[in-house]
Amino acid sequence: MSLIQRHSAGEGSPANGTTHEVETTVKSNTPVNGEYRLLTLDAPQSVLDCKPGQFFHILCPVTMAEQPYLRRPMSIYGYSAEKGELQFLYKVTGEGTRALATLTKGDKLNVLGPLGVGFTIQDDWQNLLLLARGVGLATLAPLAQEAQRLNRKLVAICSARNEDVLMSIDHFKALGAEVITVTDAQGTSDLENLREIIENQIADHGVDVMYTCGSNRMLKLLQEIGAKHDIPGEIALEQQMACGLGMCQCCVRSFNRNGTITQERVCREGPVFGIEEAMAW
Amino acid sequence: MSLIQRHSAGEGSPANGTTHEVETTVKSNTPVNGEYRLLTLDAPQSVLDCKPGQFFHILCPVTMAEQPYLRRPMSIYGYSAEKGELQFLYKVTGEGTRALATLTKGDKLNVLGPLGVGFTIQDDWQNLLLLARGVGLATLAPLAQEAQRLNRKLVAICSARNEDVLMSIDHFKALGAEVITVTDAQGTSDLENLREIIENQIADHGVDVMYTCGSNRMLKLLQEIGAKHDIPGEIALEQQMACGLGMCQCCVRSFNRNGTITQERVCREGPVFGIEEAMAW
Amino acid sequence: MVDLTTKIGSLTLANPIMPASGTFSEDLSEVLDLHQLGAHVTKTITAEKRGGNPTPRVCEVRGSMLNSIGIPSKGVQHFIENTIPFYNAYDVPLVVSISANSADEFARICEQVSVPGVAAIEVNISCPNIEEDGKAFAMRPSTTTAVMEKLRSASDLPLWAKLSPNTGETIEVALAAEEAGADALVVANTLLSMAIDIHTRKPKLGNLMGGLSGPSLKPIALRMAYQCAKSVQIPVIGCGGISTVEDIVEYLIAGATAVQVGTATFINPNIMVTLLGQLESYLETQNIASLSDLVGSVRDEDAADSVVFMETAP
Amino acid sequence: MVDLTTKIGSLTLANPIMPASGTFSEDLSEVLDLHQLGAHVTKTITAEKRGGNPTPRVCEVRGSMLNSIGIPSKGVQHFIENTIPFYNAYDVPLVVSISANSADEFARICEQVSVPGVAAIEVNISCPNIEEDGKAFAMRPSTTTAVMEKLRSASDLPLWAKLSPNTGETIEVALAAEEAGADALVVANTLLSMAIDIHTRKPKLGNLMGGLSGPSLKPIALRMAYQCAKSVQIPVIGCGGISTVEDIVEYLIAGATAVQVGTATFINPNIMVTLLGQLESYLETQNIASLSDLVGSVRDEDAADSVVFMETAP
Ligand SMILES: Cc1cc2nc3c(=O)[nH]c(=O)nc-3n(C[C@H](O)[C@H](O)[C@H](O)COP(=O)(O)OP(=O)(O)OC[C@H]3O[C@@H](n4cnc5c(N)ncnc54)[C@H](O)[C@@H]3O)c2cc1C
Ligand SMILES: Cc1cc2nc3c(=O)[nH]c(=O)nc-3n(C[C@H](O)[C@H](O)[C@H](O)COP(=O)(O)OP(=O)(O)OC[C@H]3O[C@@H](n4cnc5c(N)ncnc54)[C@H](O)[C@@H]3O)c2cc1C
Ligand SMILES: Cc1cc2nc3c(=O)[nH]c(=O)nc-3n(C[C@H](O)[C@H](O)[C@H](O)COP(=O)(O)O)c2cc1C
Ligand SMILES: Cc1cc2nc3c(=O)[nH]c(=O)nc-3n(C[C@H](O)[C@H](O)[C@H](O)COP(=O)(O)O)c2cc1C
Ligand code: FES
Ligand code: FES
Repeated sequence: MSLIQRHSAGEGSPANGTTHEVETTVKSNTPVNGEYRLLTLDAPQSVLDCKPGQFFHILCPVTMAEQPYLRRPMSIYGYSAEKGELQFLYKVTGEGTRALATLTKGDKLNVLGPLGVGFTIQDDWQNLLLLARGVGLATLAPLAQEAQRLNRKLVAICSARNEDVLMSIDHFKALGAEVITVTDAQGTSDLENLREIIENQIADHGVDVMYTCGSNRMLKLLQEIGAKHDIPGEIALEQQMACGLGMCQCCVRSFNRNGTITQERVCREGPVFGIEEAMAW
Repeated sequence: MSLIQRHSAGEGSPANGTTHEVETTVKSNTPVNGEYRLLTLDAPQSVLDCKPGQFFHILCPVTMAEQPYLRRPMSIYGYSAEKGELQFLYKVTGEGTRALATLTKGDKLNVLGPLGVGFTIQDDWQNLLLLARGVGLATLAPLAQEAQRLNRKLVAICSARNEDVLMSIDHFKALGAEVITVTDAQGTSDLENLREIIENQIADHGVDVMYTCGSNRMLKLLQEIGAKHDIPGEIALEQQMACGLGMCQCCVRSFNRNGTITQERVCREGPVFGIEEAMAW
Repeated sequence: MVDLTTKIGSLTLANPIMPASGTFSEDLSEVLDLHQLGAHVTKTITAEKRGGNPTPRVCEVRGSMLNSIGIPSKGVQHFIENTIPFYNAYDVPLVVSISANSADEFARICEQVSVPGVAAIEVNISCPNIEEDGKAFAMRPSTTTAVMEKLRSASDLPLWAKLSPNTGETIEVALAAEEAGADALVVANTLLSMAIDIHTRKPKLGNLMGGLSGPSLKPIALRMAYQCAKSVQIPVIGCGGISTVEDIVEYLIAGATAVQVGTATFINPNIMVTLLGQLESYLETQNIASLSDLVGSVRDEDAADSVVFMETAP
Repeated sequence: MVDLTTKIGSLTLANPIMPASGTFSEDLSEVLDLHQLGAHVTKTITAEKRGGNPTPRVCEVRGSMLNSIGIPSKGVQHFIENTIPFYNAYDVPLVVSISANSADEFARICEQVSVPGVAAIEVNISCPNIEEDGKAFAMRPSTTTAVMEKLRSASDLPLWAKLSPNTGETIEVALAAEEAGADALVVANTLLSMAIDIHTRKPKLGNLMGGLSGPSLKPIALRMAYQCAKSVQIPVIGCGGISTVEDIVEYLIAGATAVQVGTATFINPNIMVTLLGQLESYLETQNIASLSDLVGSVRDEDAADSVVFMETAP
């Protein structure tokens, strides 16, 4: 399903300009909790025509302590053409994100994007449901903004280890989404409870599409529920990336297209794929 | 002459601790003129037992724009155990010094030193003369401090392209040196004029030793004058360095020791050598 | 105005900057105007469809990267029907990179891609010769000769032989390629390397090992480009670790008549165009009227003897 | 307390960290306590006095360096009278690196340095064999065999053969060295490279070319260490680009039983001692009781087939 949206490459024309490498300026870079930070950039209009689920490829700074080389892919957490603003929610894990964490107001940051194929919201999908955990929230958050713009109902099921690392609840609520939180600490985040919550949503008011991100467990759960009720779904996937543009073919994953296993580039044919074709890994 | 001062290496003992790799803190890093900057560091006592002519090997910072790898050798421009202070006067030329120039108050800087063999001031040398040009001033400046401490008379002949890039005049004067300035702009810096100035110094009050730094022209001039009047002299030399400690043997230069050409390490047997043994290059 | 044109045998390029195979595709047209490049070099293709290596296919090493993409290929038919027409919309020479695991197969695909719209064929002989001991053709002069002779008789198009830095016989392989009819040498491909994830203790690449590219490769590939330019009469195209205009100038001075930019495009997708502008300014400020005045201008007289000791790093 | 000792054949080292030849000397005792090192490895010496290469002998490349020091040497007599006694004041095994331009000369100096106080001899076979075509002994299995056999009969001390990354036949050379009686392999020396000053257009090194060392070399030398550890039974000592504890752990996992640290000491003279402390903490926090539990623990099962394609970077 996602393939139909693929950008067609330029045809003997000058750069067709859907993607730009631009210099942005850091507005703020603040801790959200012990592990995550929110980076807000002042970005030119050229890169702000984004879709939920797309990502940027970020040139992390080089410091005395950290010397990342390749760019780092980051989902768009927030974008606003009016405010000239671009946001990323990221988890500090390794060299690149540690370097990102050192940025302060006024610093420059080179970003490339928007990249990839985002989530679909078909005209007749009124009741959207998303299931997010951890950094998946970053990827799924813009769906709330888009749902509000298109006047759709959105239920966001947010899962986390404990209340402390639950993020973006207010963000979702402010955008009119209904939020259901589950945590490991409360013992509410297990698969069976999630299944029950989703089944109840389907029973109560119907669900037209389900979105998720990242984990194998959630993928399988939504594949099962989707197949049972014939509800389409989409998943945003991750893979190591070098170019982010479709050139190097390093970011492939396997997909099951009607029984045939194909390899698709996460950066180009994705990162969002149909949930029925995605394969557990 | 300089060889006699050579540190003897440790003998099965723990680190004999004449040289230290230490973290210092930048106190200031200010432009002196369009090309030179003065870097003042807050340094631990362990590295402040310096001699004029010695140098430090500096680990320049890594920035987004500049990624120097090897250390950079820099003569000690000033040192004060009382103030806990170390100073370098440097010319911004390439990647390493450009990176140095970005340091600001409070930044950390790793330095290794003091290194090498400095200038000699023998007990019976009362009238010292130094001939400096450009960055050579950085190397020769501490002689003024030492001359004052030892109560010797010092004449400093400072040469430069024009008045604007003449540096450290006040520094020399404050330390009681007599300063003679010559510049290309005024047409006073040519070899013949320099020879005349030095010959006059010798005639007027005698010169016991002459010090210089760097250039072939000055080396030859002082070799000639020294040979004629039997006045000893010392010169600080430069060479590309990797280790700065005597291990890698990359910094050798040729010397003429009574007719035999030998190769000596500038970082270890130097950087100060007897003027009679130094060879033009 | 400086003259940026450069000649690779019978082919004249508007400027010396082109992409390296496998680090470029139609997709880059989203970011920059492909008209501006000296040539278009496509990802290596093989005759049959192939899947490529297991993931992860890339990893980062200090200031550079490793890859073990392999040669996933949709096959030559797909390439002729889709890729060639895309590039033919541009007035820029198209260079098609090909590979195969045996000399005959190699010759076959060489013939298949010798079609109108293709300006030159880059032969990636850094792939394993499975009929022999599995070592790449470009590892030895003998296997280089064998495959290049078959390739030469398979096509009238200019053949660019892409050498491997994994060999200890750079000059001998270069001479063999020239002798067997190569029209130019591309120097060089990636260097066999490895990285291990200390947490999982697994190799960082799914394929165990992969090729080093990026800045770390530059001093090695530059040395090879110099060795080749000194040894052969045909043009040498420098490739490996280029990311600044100084890098390009270094390759040109060393004797390369053009350069390929690979990994740097992953870091800055616009870099080839940026470098082209910088190269033009550099030549202007240095009062160098024509690129060709720079090519091979290395002042190596003092060191001429050392060439003998080329394999003698201490 | 973790057990950091490691065995290189008959020799037991208190810890696996030692300096690389040519990047260490008595002078380092001014900065650190030489007792703390696993072994002391001296700069390569030759029998006769030698001057070394013209200056400049080093230059910087992106994040690494090139050197063409050559082998300036005060001769074996000076070494025996001055250097050996200095190190014998320490209770640390002394490894003496030697070289020569012919197999016979090599054997002669090997015999000369087989004296009390020397724990092992590192044979730097990456130097040109002037009796043949000037290529280094370590470039080919045949020349490796020839020189190693002569060396073996010249001394009863452990012989460590130091391999070159310039060869395309790493495994064959490693096997040849083992077969001919080497007690350990040191993997690897520097990689032939070049840099040109674009302003003067002269090579940055007086000797035209030189050897790459430092972080850029690591993925290459690590690959070689892995290949060697998989192929031979004798211990492998990893060397090339080590500057962090992660680098050391990577080499150990790949199969090295000890490591040599070279260029990093130029950047941080204390680094070997710092790394030793960090290695100890690493093992503690990972609950690894003994260094030997780490050695060769690479999980390469999934990728085992790929070993066949070792020379196949795309
Ligand atoms: C399309 C996409 C969107 C993403 N969005 C977000 C986001 O919004 N917030 C967030 O925190 N993280 C996100 N990630 C993951 C993020 O890219 C990695 O956490 C980050 O690259 C780690 O870099 P590092 O240098 O800190 O970690 P290291 O582990 O040091 O990275 C080493 C290498 O592995 C790569 N890598 C490591 N983890 C991943 C991963 N999960 N996916 C792909 N490559 C990886 C790095 O890019 C780098 O090349 C996204 C990944 C993809 C593919
Ligand atoms: C003992 C000694 C004392 C010195 N004292 C001073 C001083 O007080 N003030 C000052 O401004 N400069 C001094 N220099 C020169 C200073 O080391 C170089 O200007 C500096 O290394 C240039 O580094 P860069 O990265 O800015 O330039 P680049 O040209 O980019 O340097 C490239 C490489 O060449 C080396 N290099 C360049 N110029 C020299 C040089 N003249 N001597 C040795 N290596 C060089 C660098 O260290 C580096 O490894 C001294 C040199 C020596 C050997
Ligand atoms: C991801 C990737 C894929 C590559 N694929 C190919 C290929 O298919 N054929 C080929 O000849 N070289 C291939 N190469 C090698 C490059 O063309 C180039 O020779 C090498 O990367 C060195 O240049 P660089 O340092 O500028 O990247 C590839 C390199 C990379 C990084
Ligand atoms: C300045 C310098 C001099 C060297 N001299 C020798 C030498 O005399 N003998 C030798 O076997 N290796 C010599 N080497 C190679 C090192 O021992 C080591 O193999 C190489 O530098 C790779 O390790 P590194 O990256 O940690 O430096 C030298 C290396 C450098 C940088
Ligand atoms: S990251 Fe290069 S193709 Fe996807
Ligand atoms: S710089 Fe290493 S010996 Fe002088």
